[in-house]
Amino acid sequence: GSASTDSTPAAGGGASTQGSAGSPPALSGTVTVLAAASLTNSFDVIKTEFEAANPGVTVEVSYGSTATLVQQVNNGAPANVLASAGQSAIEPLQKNLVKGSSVFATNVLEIAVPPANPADVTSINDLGKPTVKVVLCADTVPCGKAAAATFTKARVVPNVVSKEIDVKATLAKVTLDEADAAVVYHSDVVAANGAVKGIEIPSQYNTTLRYPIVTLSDEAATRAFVAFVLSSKGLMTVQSFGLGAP
Amino acid sequence: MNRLDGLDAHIVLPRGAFDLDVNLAAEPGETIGVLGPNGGGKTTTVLALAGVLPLASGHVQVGGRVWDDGRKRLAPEQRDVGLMLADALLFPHLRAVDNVAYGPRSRGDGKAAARERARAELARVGLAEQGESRPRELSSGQAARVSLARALATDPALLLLDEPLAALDPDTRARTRSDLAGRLTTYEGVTVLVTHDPLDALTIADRLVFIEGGRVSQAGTPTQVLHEPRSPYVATVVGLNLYAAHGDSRGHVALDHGESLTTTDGAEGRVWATIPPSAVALHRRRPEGSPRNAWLLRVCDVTRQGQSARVGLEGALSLTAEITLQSVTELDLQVGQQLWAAVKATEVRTYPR
Amino acid sequence: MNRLDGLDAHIVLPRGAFDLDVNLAAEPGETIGVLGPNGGGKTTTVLALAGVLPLASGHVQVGGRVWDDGRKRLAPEQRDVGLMLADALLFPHLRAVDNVAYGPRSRGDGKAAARERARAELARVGLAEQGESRPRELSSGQAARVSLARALATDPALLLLDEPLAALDPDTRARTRSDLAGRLTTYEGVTVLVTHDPLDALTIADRLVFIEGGRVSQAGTPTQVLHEPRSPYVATVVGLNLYAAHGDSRGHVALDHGESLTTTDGAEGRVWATIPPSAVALHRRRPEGSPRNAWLLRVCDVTRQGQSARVGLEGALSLTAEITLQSVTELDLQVGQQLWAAVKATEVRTYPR
Amino acid sequence: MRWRSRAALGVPALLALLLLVVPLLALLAQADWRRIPSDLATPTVLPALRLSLTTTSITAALCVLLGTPLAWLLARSNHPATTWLRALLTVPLVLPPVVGGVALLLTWGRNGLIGSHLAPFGVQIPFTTVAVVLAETFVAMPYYVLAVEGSMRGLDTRLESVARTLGASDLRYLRTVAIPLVLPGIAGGLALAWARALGEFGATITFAGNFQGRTQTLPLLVYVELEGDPAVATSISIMLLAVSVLVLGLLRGRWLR
Amino acid sequence: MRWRSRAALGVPALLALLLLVVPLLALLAQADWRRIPSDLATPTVLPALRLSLTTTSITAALCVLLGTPLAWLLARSNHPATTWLRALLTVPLVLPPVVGGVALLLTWGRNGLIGSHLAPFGVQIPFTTVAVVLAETFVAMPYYVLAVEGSMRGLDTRLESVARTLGASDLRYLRTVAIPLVLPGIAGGLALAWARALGEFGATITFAGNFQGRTQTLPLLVYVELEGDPAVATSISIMLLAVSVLVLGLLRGRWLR
Ligand SMILES: Nc1ncnc2c1ncn2[C@@H]1O[C@H](COP(=O)(O)OP(=O)(O)OP(=O)(O)O)[C@@H](O)[C@H]1O
Ligand SMILES: Nc1ncnc2c1ncn2[C@@H]1O[C@H](COP(=O)(O)OP(=O)(O)OP(=O)(O)O)[C@@H](O)[C@H]1O
Ligand SMILES: [Mg+2]
Ligand SMILES: [Mg+2]
Repeated sequence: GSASTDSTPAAGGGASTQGSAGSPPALSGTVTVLAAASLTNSFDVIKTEFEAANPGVTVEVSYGSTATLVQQVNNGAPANVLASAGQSAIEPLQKNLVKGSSVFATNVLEIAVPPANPADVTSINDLGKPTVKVVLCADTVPCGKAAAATFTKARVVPNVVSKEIDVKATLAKVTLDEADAAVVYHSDVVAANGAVKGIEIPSQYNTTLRYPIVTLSDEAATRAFVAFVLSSKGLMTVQSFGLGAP
Repeated sequence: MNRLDGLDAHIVLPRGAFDLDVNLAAEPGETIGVLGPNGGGKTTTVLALAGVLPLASGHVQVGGRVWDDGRKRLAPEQRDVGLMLADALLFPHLRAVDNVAYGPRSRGDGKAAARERARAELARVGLAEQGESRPRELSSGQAARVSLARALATDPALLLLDEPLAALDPDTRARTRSDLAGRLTTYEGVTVLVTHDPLDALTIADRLVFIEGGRVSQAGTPTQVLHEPRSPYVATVVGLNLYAAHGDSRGHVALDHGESLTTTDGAEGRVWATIPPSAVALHRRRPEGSPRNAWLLRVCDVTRQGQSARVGLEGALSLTAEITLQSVTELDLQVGQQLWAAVKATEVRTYPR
Repeated sequence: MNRLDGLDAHIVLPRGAFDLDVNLAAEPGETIGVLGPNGGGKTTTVLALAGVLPLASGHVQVGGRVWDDGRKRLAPEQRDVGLMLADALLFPHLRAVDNVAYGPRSRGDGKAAARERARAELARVGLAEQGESRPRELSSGQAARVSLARALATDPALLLLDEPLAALDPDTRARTRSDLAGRLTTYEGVTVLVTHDPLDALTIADRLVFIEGGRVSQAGTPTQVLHEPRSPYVATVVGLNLYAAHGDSRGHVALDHGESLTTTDGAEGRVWATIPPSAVALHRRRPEGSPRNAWLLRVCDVTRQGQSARVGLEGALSLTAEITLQSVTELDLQVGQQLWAAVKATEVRTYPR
Repeated sequence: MRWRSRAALGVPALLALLLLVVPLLALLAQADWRRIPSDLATPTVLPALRLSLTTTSITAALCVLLGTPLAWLLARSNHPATTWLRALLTVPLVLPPVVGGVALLLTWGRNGLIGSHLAPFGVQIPFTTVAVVLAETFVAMPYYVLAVEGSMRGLDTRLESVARTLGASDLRYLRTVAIPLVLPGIAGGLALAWARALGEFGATITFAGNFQGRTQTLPLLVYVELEGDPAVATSISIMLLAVSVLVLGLLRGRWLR
Repeated sequence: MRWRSRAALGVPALLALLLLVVPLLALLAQADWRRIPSDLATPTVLPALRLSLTTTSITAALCVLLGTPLAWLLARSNHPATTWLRALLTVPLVLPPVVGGVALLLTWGRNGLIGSHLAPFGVQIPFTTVAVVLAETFVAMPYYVLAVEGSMRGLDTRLESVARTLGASDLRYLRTVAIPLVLPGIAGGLALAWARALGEFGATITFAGNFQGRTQTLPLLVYVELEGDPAVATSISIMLLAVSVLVLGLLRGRWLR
């Protein structure tokens, strides 16, 4: 078990002021991190870097959909840190479990089309054509909420054939060439690595999504890990995978 | 010996529309032969004794132990009972010898001892060689003999055999019948042998019980039953013509169905009257002389039986005659023919109903 | 009629370690009685005729149609065959009448016609009342009769009955046997009747075929078989003592097992010798006078059979005697006792092997 | 002796029951029962319920119509290849649901093995209710086929011999004897398959998408609501349980002993 | 006649086969076979494979040890409640997998029905390999129990009568006669349950999390890789198929006809 209760009160939002590594008392223990599936690549790197800097600490990361992660925390799963894609997803989190929360990245929406672009989509306005099959995230999911806001602002009514339960499923419809276009995050287009083509959405319509990292316990190692993510090194790592600065 | 040491049972149990209510009793070492028409309740009786079917009321007591008395009921495995049903019901995945060893093993014997016992039992039913065979490799008759060996291998206090010889060919049946009879003479428990074959019953059983329609229609020693059948079914089994009748003091017997007989026997009131088939003489013309009973009847059925023939006759009364094959030729017997049947008054036996 | 219109079959088929090779032939309307010890191959023969087991070689031809000749093989449903196995094998979810109507329905009859036919067949086996019963509500004997009715309801060109009467009680068996015999006289196809009961065979069959160890050990009319059994098994079935022997012109018969007999019959060379059990007289002292054959033998087995008793004797030769119950009492017969058995030379029959 | 025998059977059976039933009780215990009626009045629930019941019914019918003959042919075949075919049929159970959905897209999608031949006729399967049925059939039919095949192998082959000599063809024997006799097996297999189809999620979301009234079945709705209001998701799940227990209880009560 | 009978059976059976097998073929056809060896050499694959095989084996053992007695007791019970109990056992199949995971958290989590009594002893179940086994057992055991119960109901009850008069207790009869005779049913049920456990995803990720080497089974790895490199995900899926067909083929070849 990694969860031993520390009586020291939480450091609140001040975590970002702490310096990285190098503090004399060597840290030890395990930090259990729950991270949104879309953070897989970046957090794999952060885990390696943090463990290299703190040889006594083991970081264990579990990736899943944010809703699943929130359920786990609410139902007493022993986690120390939760990194979510979007603020709204962590709203159901029981407040008494949250020891601290900071934004560590942002993301913007982007249109993804198959590399061949069969429907000839060039701008968000093209998504209003009845011949273009569009998939979006479900309205309850952060990317779905954001997309809905964007379409409202752009005054476009898309021909939606499916509202997928998460970004991954949304993107898959385009990579498999079943849908003509999808609205996903910029980072997803980057991660797809050429399997889809990205088409930017102008910033006046776009919605910015903030990624919070939530501290769930007070051990030193946990605090150090959160601080590491929020350090410039951590932020750079995250941004190298297509996310924006907080 | 005390009856309580043997079998004392009163079995009451409904089975769908059918209900059974029979008493059975036997002393240790005795064999009860149970006979009866199809659907009479024989198998049901056997299953109730084994504890497989629960009694509705009544009791079962064997060897001084109460197996069932309404309050307490022993499970089949707590009863010291051996059961063999009409189907062999061998455990299909076990070799013959392991089928037979199953009982001794279940009752705590070691593997080697149980197998040794099993081999001995198999040898007794003439299957010493088949020990390693799987049930599906055995013919139906061999399977039945393995099943018999299995039921005998636990030396039960009550041995229940439901038509154990039904599937055997005549040769093996005769052999197994005498094996079985021999085995039972040294066996100290009670045997209940259900059978359709009167020969089995007469040669093996000490007492016979006939179950018809869920009730005991007759019970007694083979001699009693042979001489004084008390139901049409029993009469057929022992091979006598039987009539329900009313006798008076002058040897006049009025059959319930209408005809009348003359007898030298003196039972009065409600009686059973019997005529042995061999006492029926058949004639083409009305016989003259001594026979006091004679009827013109129609031949409805002739079956040859070894050196003689059984002739079924219908008319004023139903009568079976047993005549020699020679007579068959002389009479030029044919189904549908009218013949005179004559019976001497001395051959008609009557006894109270 | 031409043999080709009846049954002409040569069945060769291996079954595990066992292999079968038998010829069967019959004219239309004939009944072949098939007898044999357990595991002899009777059921296998029946299944091969039905088309359920494939022939390895040989042929089956019925009513002028080729059912199987190595090149072309008809499926069971294409053969005009009726099958009844030892187990009743009723379709458990169908009422009795629907079981019987199954064949007519499958062969294209309308529902009403099939049911009417079924009711008629049920009535013929004495189950007019049980038409609406479910198989599990029938006793084993009733079930067997429904199964018989079902096999008869399609008027097959070849009727295969595998121990059809085995599960019936003696009363019903006698009735069904004469029903069956009556039915078969008007039936125009060929019947193959497998049975263990010599009475069935003798009263119903026109020809008997004995199958032992997968081969025909004897075939012939009941009379031929009754008088000249050609294997120990057949002799047991027909109730004769049989010995393989060597005869010379002076009436001297040397048994292959050592003893010798005197006969008035004249067959010479390799012969079979028979002695009817009823021709064996038993004496406490060596008999004087006419009997030319006499041996001191040990009683090993006594079974009562109706009005007489069969006595098994062992010693220089094995011999079965049939004596009256009176004689049993006079001799004070007991198992293990030594007795003189005498047989007149006129009673010993010999015929070439 | 009897007591020991009972304990030896009863204790593990009880443990098994606990493993399976306690989580359900926990779910029920945690639900806010007063909220359930209003949760279920959400306008998305009724279309999803209707869609779930329709598609699973069609799936069940497909299982019976297509799966029964397949089970029968498998049951009577003794060819060694049958073993491997049967193993292959188990694969849809093993496939991670999302991969199953991808496989279906690769088959029925507009560039798929079969779908590319349908596209010229204007037939598009993904994102339609047909896709939901295909996905459910893909995951559920193996259960049906395997269960029914098992029961069919248990039939006494002599019954078939008798039926055939009575003039029944394969088909007639199957229809009049084999199927009636394995009815409990069929009902059991159908129950399994139906339940599996009702709970189907991964392949459906991947292949058919999530569109209200057309492809949004109850499990998809539950998932979507988990992101929104987990309490609503629990309420819907409990209704899903209730529906399935009711249907299965009635089905079994009627067709099984 | 015979031809019609064959078509009437063969055509639907072929359709059923197509529905089930073509998607698998599509998956195989689309895979880049040259990449598979290198994809499988990814360091995350071997731990996931090992974990999948370990946990599904334990699950299979639990099914046999606990599920068999439960199936037996259900099979011989004629109580009307049995019907409903059986319907209840089917619920884990219907439950959307994520909800199943939540139910398991509510049972075994720190505040759960059972978990709260374990916590004082320092026993934490979520996020451990034990949790993976519990999740797999929860979804897989119903298949086993229902399949085995079905076969057990098919036993000739007269065999039991005979065995019991020979002195066998319930337990001994079960061990020496019933189980050997329903071995094909047990193997079939085990195959179903094992396959279901091997493919289990939703309940595992929710209840046990997705930790490499500890709770990341093959389906979870496929999920993660779908995010990273979808081609790797396909390669792993194909390996999963191969493993399951191999294991099931051998199991069936050995224990079933
Ligand atoms: N499982 C059952 N449910 C309802 N009734 C039954 C059942 N089994 C038998 N019966 C009925 O009980 C009666 C007695 O059957 P039982 O098997 O005891 O007869 P039996 O004397 O053994 O007949 P047989 O000589 O044919 O074996 C029959 O009338 C039958 O209809
Ligand atoms: N399924 C089988 N596989 C292998 N051998 C078998 C099979 N069935 C029967 N046999 C063998 O075939 C032989 C003939 O069996 P069959 O059932 O034809 O004998 P039968 O004459 O009908 O015997 P019974 O009088 O006991 O019914 C037997 O020796 C048996 O061992
Ligand atoms: Mg009976
Ligand atoms: Mg036979």
